[in-house]
Amino acid sequence: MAKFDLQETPRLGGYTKEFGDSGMVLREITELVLTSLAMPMGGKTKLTAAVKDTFGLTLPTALKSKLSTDGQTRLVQTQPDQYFCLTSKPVPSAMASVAYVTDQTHGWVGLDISGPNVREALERICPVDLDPSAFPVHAAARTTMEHLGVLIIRVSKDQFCLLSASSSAESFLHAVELSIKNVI
Amino acid sequence: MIINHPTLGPRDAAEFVHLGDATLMNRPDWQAEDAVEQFHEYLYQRDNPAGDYRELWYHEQGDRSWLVVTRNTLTHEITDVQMARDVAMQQAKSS
Amino acid sequence: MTDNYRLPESGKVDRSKPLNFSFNGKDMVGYAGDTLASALLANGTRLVARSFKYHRPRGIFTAGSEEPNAMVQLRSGDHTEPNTRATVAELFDGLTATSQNHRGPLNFDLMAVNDLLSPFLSAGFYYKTFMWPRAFWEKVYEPIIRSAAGLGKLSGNEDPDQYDKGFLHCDLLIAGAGPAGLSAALSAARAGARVILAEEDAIIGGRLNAETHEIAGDSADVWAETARAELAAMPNVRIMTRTTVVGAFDHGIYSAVERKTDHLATSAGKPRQVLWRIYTKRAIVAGGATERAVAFKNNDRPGIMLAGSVRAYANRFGVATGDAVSILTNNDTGWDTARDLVAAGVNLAAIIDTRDMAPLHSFAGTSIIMGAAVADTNGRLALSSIKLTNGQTIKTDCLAVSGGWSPNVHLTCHQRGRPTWRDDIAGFVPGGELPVGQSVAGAANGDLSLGAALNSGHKLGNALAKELGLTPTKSQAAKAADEPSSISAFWHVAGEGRAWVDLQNDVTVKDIKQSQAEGFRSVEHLKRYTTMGMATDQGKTSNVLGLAIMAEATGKTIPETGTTIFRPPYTPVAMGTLGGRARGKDYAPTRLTTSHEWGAKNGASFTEVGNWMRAEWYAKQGEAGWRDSVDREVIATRKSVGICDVTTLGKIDIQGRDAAAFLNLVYSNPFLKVPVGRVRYGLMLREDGICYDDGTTARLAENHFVMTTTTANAVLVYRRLEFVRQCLCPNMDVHLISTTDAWAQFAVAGPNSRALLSKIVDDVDMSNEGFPFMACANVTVCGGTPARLFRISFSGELAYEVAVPARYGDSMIKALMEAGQEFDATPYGTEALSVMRIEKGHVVGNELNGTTTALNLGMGGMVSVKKDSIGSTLAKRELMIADDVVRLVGIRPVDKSMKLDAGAHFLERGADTTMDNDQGWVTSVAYSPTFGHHIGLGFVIRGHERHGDIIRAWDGVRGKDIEVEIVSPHMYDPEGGIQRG
Amino acid sequence: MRYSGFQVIKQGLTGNKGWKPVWREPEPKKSYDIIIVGGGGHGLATAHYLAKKYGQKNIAVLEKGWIGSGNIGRNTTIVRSNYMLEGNQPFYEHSLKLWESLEQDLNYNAMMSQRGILNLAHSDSQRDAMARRGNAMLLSGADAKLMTADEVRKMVPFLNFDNARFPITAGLLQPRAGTARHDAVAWGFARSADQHGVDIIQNCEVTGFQMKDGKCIGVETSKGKIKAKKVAVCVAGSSSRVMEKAGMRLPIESHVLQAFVSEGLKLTIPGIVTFGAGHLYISQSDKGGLVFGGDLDGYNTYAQRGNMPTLEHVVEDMMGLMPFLGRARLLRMWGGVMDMSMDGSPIIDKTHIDGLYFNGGWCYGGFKATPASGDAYAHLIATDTPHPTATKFRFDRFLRGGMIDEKGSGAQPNLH
Repeated sequence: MAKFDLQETPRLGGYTKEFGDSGMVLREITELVLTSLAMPMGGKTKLTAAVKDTFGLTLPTALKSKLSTDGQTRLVQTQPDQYFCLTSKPVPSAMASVAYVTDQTHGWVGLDISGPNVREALERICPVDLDPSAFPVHAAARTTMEHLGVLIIRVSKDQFCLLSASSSAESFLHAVELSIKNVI
Repeated sequence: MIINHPTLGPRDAAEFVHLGDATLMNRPDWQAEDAVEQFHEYLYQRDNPAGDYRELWYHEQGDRSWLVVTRNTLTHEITDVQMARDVAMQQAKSS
Repeated sequence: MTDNYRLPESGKVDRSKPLNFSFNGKDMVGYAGDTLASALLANGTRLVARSFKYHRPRGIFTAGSEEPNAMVQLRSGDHTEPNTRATVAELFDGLTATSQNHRGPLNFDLMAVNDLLSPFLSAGFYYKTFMWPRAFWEKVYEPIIRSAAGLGKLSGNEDPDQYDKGFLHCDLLIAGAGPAGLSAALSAARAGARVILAEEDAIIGGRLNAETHEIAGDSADVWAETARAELAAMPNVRIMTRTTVVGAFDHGIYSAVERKTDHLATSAGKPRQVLWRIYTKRAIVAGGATERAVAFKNNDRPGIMLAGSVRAYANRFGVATGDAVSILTNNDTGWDTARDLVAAGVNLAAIIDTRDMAPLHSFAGTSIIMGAAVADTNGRLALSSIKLTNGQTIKTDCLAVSGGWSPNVHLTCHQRGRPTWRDDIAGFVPGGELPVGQSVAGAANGDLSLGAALNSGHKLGNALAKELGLTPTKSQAAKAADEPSSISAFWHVAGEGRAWVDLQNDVTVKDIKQSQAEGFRSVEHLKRYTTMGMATDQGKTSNVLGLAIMAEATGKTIPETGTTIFRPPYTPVAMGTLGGRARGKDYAPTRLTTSHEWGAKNGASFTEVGNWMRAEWYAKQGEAGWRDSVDREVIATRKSVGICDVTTLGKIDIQGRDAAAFLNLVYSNPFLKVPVGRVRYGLMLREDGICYDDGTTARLAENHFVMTTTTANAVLVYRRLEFVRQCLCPNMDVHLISTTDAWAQFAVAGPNSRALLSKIVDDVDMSNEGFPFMACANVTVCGGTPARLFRISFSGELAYEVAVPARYGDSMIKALMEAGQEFDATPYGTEALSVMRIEKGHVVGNELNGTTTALNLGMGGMVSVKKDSIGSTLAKRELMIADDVVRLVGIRPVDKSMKLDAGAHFLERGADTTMDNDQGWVTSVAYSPTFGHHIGLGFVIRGHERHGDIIRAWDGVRGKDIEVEIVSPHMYDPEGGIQRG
Repeated sequence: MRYSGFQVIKQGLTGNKGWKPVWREPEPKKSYDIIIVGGGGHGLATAHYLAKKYGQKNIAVLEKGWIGSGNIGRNTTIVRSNYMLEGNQPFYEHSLKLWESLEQDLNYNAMMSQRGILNLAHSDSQRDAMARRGNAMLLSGADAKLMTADEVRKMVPFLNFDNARFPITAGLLQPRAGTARHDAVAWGFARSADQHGVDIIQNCEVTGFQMKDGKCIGVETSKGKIKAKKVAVCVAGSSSRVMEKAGMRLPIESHVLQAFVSEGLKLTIPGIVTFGAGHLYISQSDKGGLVFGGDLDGYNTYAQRGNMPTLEHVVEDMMGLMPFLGRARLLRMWGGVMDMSMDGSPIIDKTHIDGLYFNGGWCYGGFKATPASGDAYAHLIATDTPHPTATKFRFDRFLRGGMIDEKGSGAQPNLH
């Protein structure tokens, strides 16, 4: 039997770009494993304990993501009773005993945007208030940018992680790129 | 418009989809003798008030929650926003 | 021409930066800081435009965005911009402008014949004539009207500029950076509020730039600059000049337009303008006031201007608006203008004050006439003299008119707030209910003195900061003169002849009186009948005047007559700006499947399906047209094996202890007992019993299902499922998540599909027993890559769908093609897919069109009556289950060479082509290479009983009328043996 | 006074001082045979036809504000009969025919301009649905032309054909469709009704119905009680509010539809164009303004104003389809309250209360229906039987499953 090897292709081919000397950098996040954990009805205690054991984290509340101390795991509440787990490797299969687990890695494309004009660029497409007083580091929100659903997380003062549907990755990249170009 | 989401705070209504009267949560009993009449009342007939109106919005570009929003149809003032699921659970409990 | 009307010293223009520009081809020079209007006036250009209806010569009337007259065609070529007010167009080097709305040269407009015909063109004349003969309207009358109507011209080519949008958030938005706005910004920002200060002008200061004042013991300029600097240094303040707040919307959302490059010769690839959506907790309208005119005979000639604007040209731009300026006023501000003009060195011919009182001042060499007004004016293309009501004639080339000031209440009306009348200032002030969170400061609120404006702004800034939970500082409002300006209302000079009210639309006092006489007496009727206030300035300088004249005509007071409200936008907004980035291919996002690149390299042509791009067919060299490709793909699939990317179907992961019960409610057919490892076709109804969507749902584990939806309905079905989950079944343990984009899914169909997939799928018994029709499983492929395998068939062939995580999709299509090489595996697109599903009698959106029931579709039996499901109750209504409802049928042409078309209606042979004889319609057609002729699907009344009947497919819009035979919709392998084999 | 070119010249030569009021301003009588509640386009048209065509006398129209101040005064003026379903198409075609002779009927120039409406298709299935619609139009005696992409391009070359996200694949043209000067329609009907003896009473709000033995015998108004043998409600935008006073709930929700107009421009769009991949319809008025609109805002409201997202969507559609309009400017926007019915089609019917009639639920298609609505309603009021073209516009169609749902959106008014 012939052997067919399947290769993984990042949705944007590992895109990365520095915008002249503006200090603005845009990069596809290719290394991310994304898992949805849905909390079974009445299963909060168990899930909380498992998350604590596995990642050393408490369950996040809306709008505020939790980052593990080793920086390897970020948990975001995406829906009531639903959490996205952003990790560098697949979550332990034992999570399936405390949550309904759905691998979302391939459904999303991630962009890392950073630099001094990051707020100016994002205010062209993002309806959420990104002022540090309203959207501090680790804040997270699902919203819409240029007709696309986006999960936005503030990684640091001038750096954001943007996640959007993978099938429209090119359109999403274009929207963010253009926002940077329009303000530098 | 701005909808003050119970857990996410004020969000642009453009993130939401509007469905209609919150009475759409009160689906009639399919086994009732006059089930067709009841479903007709439920699906088609509206109070359509000029004033406070309880209505359903869906946070499609957000946390996917359905909300019961009390909004004045004359002024657009929103006086109450609840998670529809909580409302539905309350109703289920009390019925 | 030289700028010989430039005053020697005054003004804020930068005389070290001369700028060349041209108007109607004539080269002129202005300075940085000029508007086109100020530069034209400096060059002595008076006549700049023609009016809308009578084509009267018109000049520059104001110095701001309220301008009704001086509209020009700005720039040239594809950049040309019609109806641009010369009074707000900032001068740049190389600016070109031309006048608009005339035939022949501006100073000899042939259309001015309308002016001579004006007795026959009074208010509403067109409602009373042009009716005979009837056919003449479109052919004669309307073309003439249409060619005369309109103002400027578009280039006809795509707008070459880019635009953008954005979102801003603040505690307090202040619209207007005049004294009140600045003062409010200072007090609120000092208290710590996040403030956005938006100013329409290029510079801040508002009327301070146009007038001469002292604030806090210093020149007002110095105060404004100090205030600006203090605000600019605060991190919580954003000052936005060239930014007009154009609309006040619900819940504190304002829209504003920022002009980014309009003051530059080129936009250099950056957005020309940005539309901002500003989310505010509070807002202050500090937009000042607009001066209005007085109506008298021939009050529209070039050279007749608003007094405050004449003052602005002198003070801000250093321009004399005439060699001998006169002033007509009914209030004290006319005298302020006089003072400033004299101080700036302008020759002041006369002051005419309609009030019978002692002069407020005297000026050497200036006649002062109290208790009189202007009765008529002279000058064909520009004002040369005026005649007063006392009979006196004065030579003058500029008449500065002040009929009082109207507070700029516009933003307070955008949610239908109704302004209220104040006799003491003879103007409307904001009244009724303001938009929530909105307050008004300064002249916009009727505080017409500088001191009052500074005070009200300061107080309001503090008060709003306090409302926001902040602590105001102890700072004081800046001090300035606070004497109220006195006014005695004076609207129009009675007499024969035309006295203009709305300059742009040529509405005169006579028109208003005629409107009154004909019964159009409410403000709304007046506006609609005369078109008053409907011009591009929305009647900023004319509405109050018109209302006052109507009040007089009806013998009522102004408040009794009505009020005047304004709608968004405050000033007109370019469509490009409102459209933002939605241009060309960026109109909507594009979704691509993971085999897109591979397909593009392999001859695929793509079609839009929602936002998705899907391969329609894969052309091969030598194929003459698309039909060749599609026929080949169908035949290859039916004969051997074909591969189709079906990623675009919606996929929803459904998990939970109650997942089966949940599906049992949302699907009309039973789902409780679907075994693990099996797929079931599901039919989903709306609550009204109409079919909504269909698809297959696979049970991967006891509590885990994967639903597929149609491509078009994926989002809608997901929304509906969440509704059922949260609102109808809140106590069910069930969770949904979309996985549409997570999986790349391929249909592998045809007799060799099993053999092909056996080479790809790891360790699965692919035999009919091991993996039968409607089986599903989590598997691995190609040596360990996780995958899902479903044995389902849309084509009617032995077929599978295999899904891999999306990033493997590109690799997977290549692997499938490679593994299929020995079977001549053929990729097929949506067209071949469509042909095969029509052959098989599967329905898609053409049949599931939102009006058809399960009964119509021949699936009535799928609506279980033994359980509750969405739609099952109302599906039982009498007219939906009547005998004579339409049923899905297959059709084929009697003459097999004939082509069928969808959209044709069914008629009996010999029947008249009338609606009464309508029997149904054709929903889908295809050329079937399998059968060698066209086939189709359609709905026919009682169609299920009529297999074998001949009926007509009448297609009037295509000029066709074809006899077809009604057959079963399941034309290919009706027993289904092939797909189960 | 008869209107004519001669009259305009005669009056012009005498200083335009001889024009007479277009309608009287009578005080209400104590009773009428027929009271029409609502002085909008449909109400005034009903009065006109009752008096002129159905020979009824002693009629009053009661209007709470000024006549023509509802949706007849705030719409995008499109007149067409490009409907598909049996229940609709003949009615709208009847309406279009009435439009075609309206000016002569009314002696008032409403500037009905048959400049054609072109609906664009952007996919094959959209084209096929248009063919089905076009054929239905032909079957009911209307005109329709299915156009290929090339024919569309020849007709309206200014559309975006070369760089469109959703390319144009076909078009459905109704040449006889057009626009009319909306206010003039109301004024023309009012003038004619008035001339036929109808009392038009402005600033007279109906505050309740007088009932006796389960029968409606008159109305209570801000100007006192008025008796009537028949009371016919025709108050688009306020239907639920008014019918609530008679204890009725309706299959109607109130929604806002925004409309927009640009600054005046030299002629740039000769006919009416609708975009099939979004929500946009656009035409140019005789005055030069681009008149356009799109979808509902989507939420229930009685406020006559909308919000930004809809405006932006509509203009995004415009810029996607007609990027040459980038430098034209939006001048004014406004909102009208629409009676959105549960299937997108109207109701002209008797109520279960004797003597009380209802006309409403026109969604955003009311303007084009004005004459036929007036005719059909007048027919119903005068004869107590539905007009032959309006037999399906009944209340009970929802209970019986006879929805007339052109769009196939189901019982969700904001989708129609």
